[in-house]
Amino acid sequence: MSSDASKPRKVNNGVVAAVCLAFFTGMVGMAYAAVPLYKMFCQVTGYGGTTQRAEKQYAGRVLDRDITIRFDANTNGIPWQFEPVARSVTIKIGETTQAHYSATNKFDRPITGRASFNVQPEMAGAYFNKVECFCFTDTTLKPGETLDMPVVFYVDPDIVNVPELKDLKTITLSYTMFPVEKKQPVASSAPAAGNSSKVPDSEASLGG
Amino acid sequence: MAEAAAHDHDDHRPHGWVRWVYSTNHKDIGTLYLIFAIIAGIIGAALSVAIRMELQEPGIQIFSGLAQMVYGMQGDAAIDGGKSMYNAFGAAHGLIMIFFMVMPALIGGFANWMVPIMIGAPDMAFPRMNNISFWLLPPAFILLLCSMFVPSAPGAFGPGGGWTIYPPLSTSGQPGPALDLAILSIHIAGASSILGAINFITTIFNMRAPGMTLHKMPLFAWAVLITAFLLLLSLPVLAGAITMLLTDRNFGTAFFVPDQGGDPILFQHLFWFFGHPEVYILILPGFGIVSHIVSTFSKKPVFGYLGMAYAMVAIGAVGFIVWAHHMYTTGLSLDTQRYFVFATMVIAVPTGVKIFSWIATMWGGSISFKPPMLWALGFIFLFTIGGVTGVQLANAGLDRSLHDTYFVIAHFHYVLSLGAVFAIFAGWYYWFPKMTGYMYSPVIANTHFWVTFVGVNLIFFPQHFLGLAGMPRRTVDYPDAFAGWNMISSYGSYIAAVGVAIFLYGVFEAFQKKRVAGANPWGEGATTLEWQLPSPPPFHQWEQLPKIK
Amino acid sequence: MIVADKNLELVTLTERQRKARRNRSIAIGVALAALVIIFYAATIVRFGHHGASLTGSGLLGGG
Amino acid sequence: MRKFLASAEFLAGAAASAVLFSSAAAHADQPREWEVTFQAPATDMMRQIERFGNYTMWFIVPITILVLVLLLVCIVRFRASANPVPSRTSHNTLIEVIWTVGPVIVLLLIAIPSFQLLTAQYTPPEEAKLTVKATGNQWNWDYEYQVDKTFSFNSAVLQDADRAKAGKEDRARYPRLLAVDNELVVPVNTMTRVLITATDVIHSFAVPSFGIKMDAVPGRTNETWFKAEKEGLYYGQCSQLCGKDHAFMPIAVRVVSDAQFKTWLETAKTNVPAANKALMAEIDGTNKVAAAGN
Repeated sequence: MSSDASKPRKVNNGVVAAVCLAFFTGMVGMAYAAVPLYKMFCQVTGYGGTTQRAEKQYAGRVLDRDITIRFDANTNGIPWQFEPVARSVTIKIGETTQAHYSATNKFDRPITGRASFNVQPEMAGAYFNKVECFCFTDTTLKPGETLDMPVVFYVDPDIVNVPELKDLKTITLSYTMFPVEKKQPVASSAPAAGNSSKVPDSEASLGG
Repeated sequence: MAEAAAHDHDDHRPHGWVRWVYSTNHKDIGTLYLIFAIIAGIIGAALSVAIRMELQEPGIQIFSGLAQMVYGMQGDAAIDGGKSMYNAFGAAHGLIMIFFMVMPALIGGFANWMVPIMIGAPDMAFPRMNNISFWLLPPAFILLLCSMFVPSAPGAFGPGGGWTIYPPLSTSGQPGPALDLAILSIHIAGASSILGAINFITTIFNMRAPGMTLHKMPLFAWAVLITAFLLLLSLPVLAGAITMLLTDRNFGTAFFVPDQGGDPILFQHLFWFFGHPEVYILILPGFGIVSHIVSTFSKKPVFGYLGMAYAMVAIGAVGFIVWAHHMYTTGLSLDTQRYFVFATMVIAVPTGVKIFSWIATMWGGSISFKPPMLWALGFIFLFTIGGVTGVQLANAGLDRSLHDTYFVIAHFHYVLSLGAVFAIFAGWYYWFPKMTGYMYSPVIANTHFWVTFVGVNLIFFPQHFLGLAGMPRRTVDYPDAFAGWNMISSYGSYIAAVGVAIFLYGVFEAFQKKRVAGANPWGEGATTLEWQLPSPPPFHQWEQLPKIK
Repeated sequence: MIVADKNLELVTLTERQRKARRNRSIAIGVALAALVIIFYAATIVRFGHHGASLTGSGLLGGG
Repeated sequence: MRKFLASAEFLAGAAASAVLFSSAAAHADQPREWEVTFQAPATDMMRQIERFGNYTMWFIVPITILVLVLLLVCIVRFRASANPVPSRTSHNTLIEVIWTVGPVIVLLLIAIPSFQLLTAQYTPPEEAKLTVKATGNQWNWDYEYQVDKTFSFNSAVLQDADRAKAGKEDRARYPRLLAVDNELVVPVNTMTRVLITATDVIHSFAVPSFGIKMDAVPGRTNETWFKAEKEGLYYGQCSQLCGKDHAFMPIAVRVVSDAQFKTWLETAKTNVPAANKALMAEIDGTNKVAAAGN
């Protein structure tokens, strides 16, 4: 648009093509460079990986109101028996309480597990304070070994000031136990082409 | 046309393939985009017809055969391969229609062609970047098509997680390279759109002719300006999200991996932070086109011009704070859902302003029902239907029953397939004479309209019923009770496919007959600057800038 | 919306005006590109840390 | 005349819309042929959802008709042959204010009951008496009964080959792609809490006639609840794309009387298939529905 001599224009077109190519490779490269760059960033700034725990050990006040905490346990790809010792406990709001989960390694080799957790209803999560818990910490169990896993928590009395939660009777605390393995990138375990792995219970439904 | 004479000596206009491959001319690039969009649209439509053929009856009819044909699978493997292939077709249909059909047609095609002309600029601000924008698209498209032929899950080919590529189905659920290719394809298409957006914003801010203030700017240019901002703000977030997805898949990171402290729902938040503005990206340029057409064929200026412009600004702005209405069933807390219900409903207000302003533009006018006007009228009515079902879906309480059913499919096809695509055809028939210099046959254009109108309504209206009855979306087979409406819907898609054939014949016929269109075939109603130029416009226009009073 | 006059008045930009317009274009373009890069980086940095949830990052308030 | 077809199409649509959300009189616990409405509600929550759906129709159908009528008036009155000289009006502040404020009012009228409905969905009226956990797998469900002695079983789509053995040959009662081998059994009129999670990818637990749909996300437990009012067999399907067999992981809930549930539960703690067989024999016996194989 700017230069109107025809000679430089030829050169410009070559430049356009080159930039095109460079940009294309650059974008692909950028996508792959993002991880190391991010890791470097984290190392320099210490950003990420901060766990959140209750800073206070106690709520400071206890209300004369009961609330039931239900405990739920899931295992995901780990051969452990993992369950709450008691299914539920009824406590006063604000009271600090200990509950227990138990985990048994049913496999013939030591296995390391790690749990994620969440609270339902979602809105109650902000008022459910864990003083001590095994979430996001690695635990190794020898074959047949059973471990008692305590959770210490209290329900923040401020919960009764929330209109949506003031009548809440039950909070469910749920853990999911995952195996900790040396993480293999998903894509490197690519399946062989055309190699069908059949899942039972899915075929005869084709009636139609 | 004095302007034309000054430009007849197109000395340095390149010829042959060099003109197209190296092109830095906004009109040539616009043409390339339009051709690309037509090709991608045909492929995307073919995928959807295959999906409708499969769903015409309960059971698995064609996809096991397709898997046999394409992937050479046999027996049960072919049935399994067929089921996965269906999912891949669904994902590819969505991605192609959004990234390779609607966006290239509206933004790459029409906006490239018309925005510089309309604002009195000689070309885009960065003509070479414009070239790059276009030429990133074919490799992106080829990557996506290639992904259909490489493994994803065991015994499956093609990216089968829907266009939304939610993890973990797009990570641990599909370890093969298909998803990597699809993600790279979206990355490249996204880069192309970001470059385009930068170009349009700069062009509209900086290249307007003297006297062309923002408040005098044609509505299509307004629409493109807002669209470009939406692209600029939302695409980097998508790019970030799919980069994280890519590293989760290939480098052992765990952004979205639950067992290592990641959060799969986080991807949905990031995706829809892009995804919701994206649907306005698809429809806003259509709003602009329809405004021009309604005004032109009513021989009246646009009613409430400023309101129209700022309604689009409002739609674009609010569009950024409503994303989680796509996620009501993921386990969002009550107060979060309440907020998103409220914010989503707000969008109906500026949208209503636009619909009523179009009607008010027609009111008191002297309306001629040329093909572009027919498509624009179809757009207004069908978009209204899609809009009101959108208001229903905005309510989380009701969405509980409708989410991920065919009701949602019906809703978004009414706003996009019937809305955006009708706007594209409206724009096509409006500007085709300007772009080519030839007039198409109005009979063919009208036939195209009516066949498409009947076809798409037959496809999508019954899908409301299927959704209410509870039929989940993205299923290759369905309980027999859903058979009736599915059959109607499939027949509709064959009719719509005939419509595509009529469209292509109409284009062919226009080039064959070479009826000369003239500078302004639409008469006194057509007032924007493009109608001041001959048809087709000279290779370089506005080397002397028009002065706007 | 602007109504173009049937007899358009045409103006020619001086070389200086063209240069200024070009420079302004580049400035706007570079600024926009910087925005894009910032948004891209911010997305990954802000949401990319392990254990992140939107509540944790404050995006969805205290819910 | 050109718009004639369009209007015919619309009238058909409007007529259909009018019945879109209205409750069918027939008892329906599974999708029906040519159905144009929600499945008949089996919980109070679904009835509320349906009522709100109907309520929204009172706004959106008239609005759609209004737009259509205005378009038709423009087409007839202001076509070039009828009105050769166009007006030049391009502003009218009053009308612009009206069509901005009008929709705001309509939205408020929709928003108020909408918020009530949403709040009701997250405010169970009473404490749950039974808690079951649904865990989505590719491509079946695990149901865990969190009673005094926790037990669980798997529920997968019923294979055609297994119909006779399971005594589920009646395809009207046990439809293809909806029937499962082991149903989720719950007592009638009992507040039931459902915890929902998944082991591999995201699934979604949905039962249309109960008005519930909740995603099953690995590493996270979601919660919903229902209180079924009528005994019967209710069907839903996985509602989040989960891979190859997404279409083949139905959800079947058998709502039974308190007594039946107690009997079933006692046996099921140790032997789920036997409990199911006994339950089916009893139900099909009392209902006098012929169930081959029993």
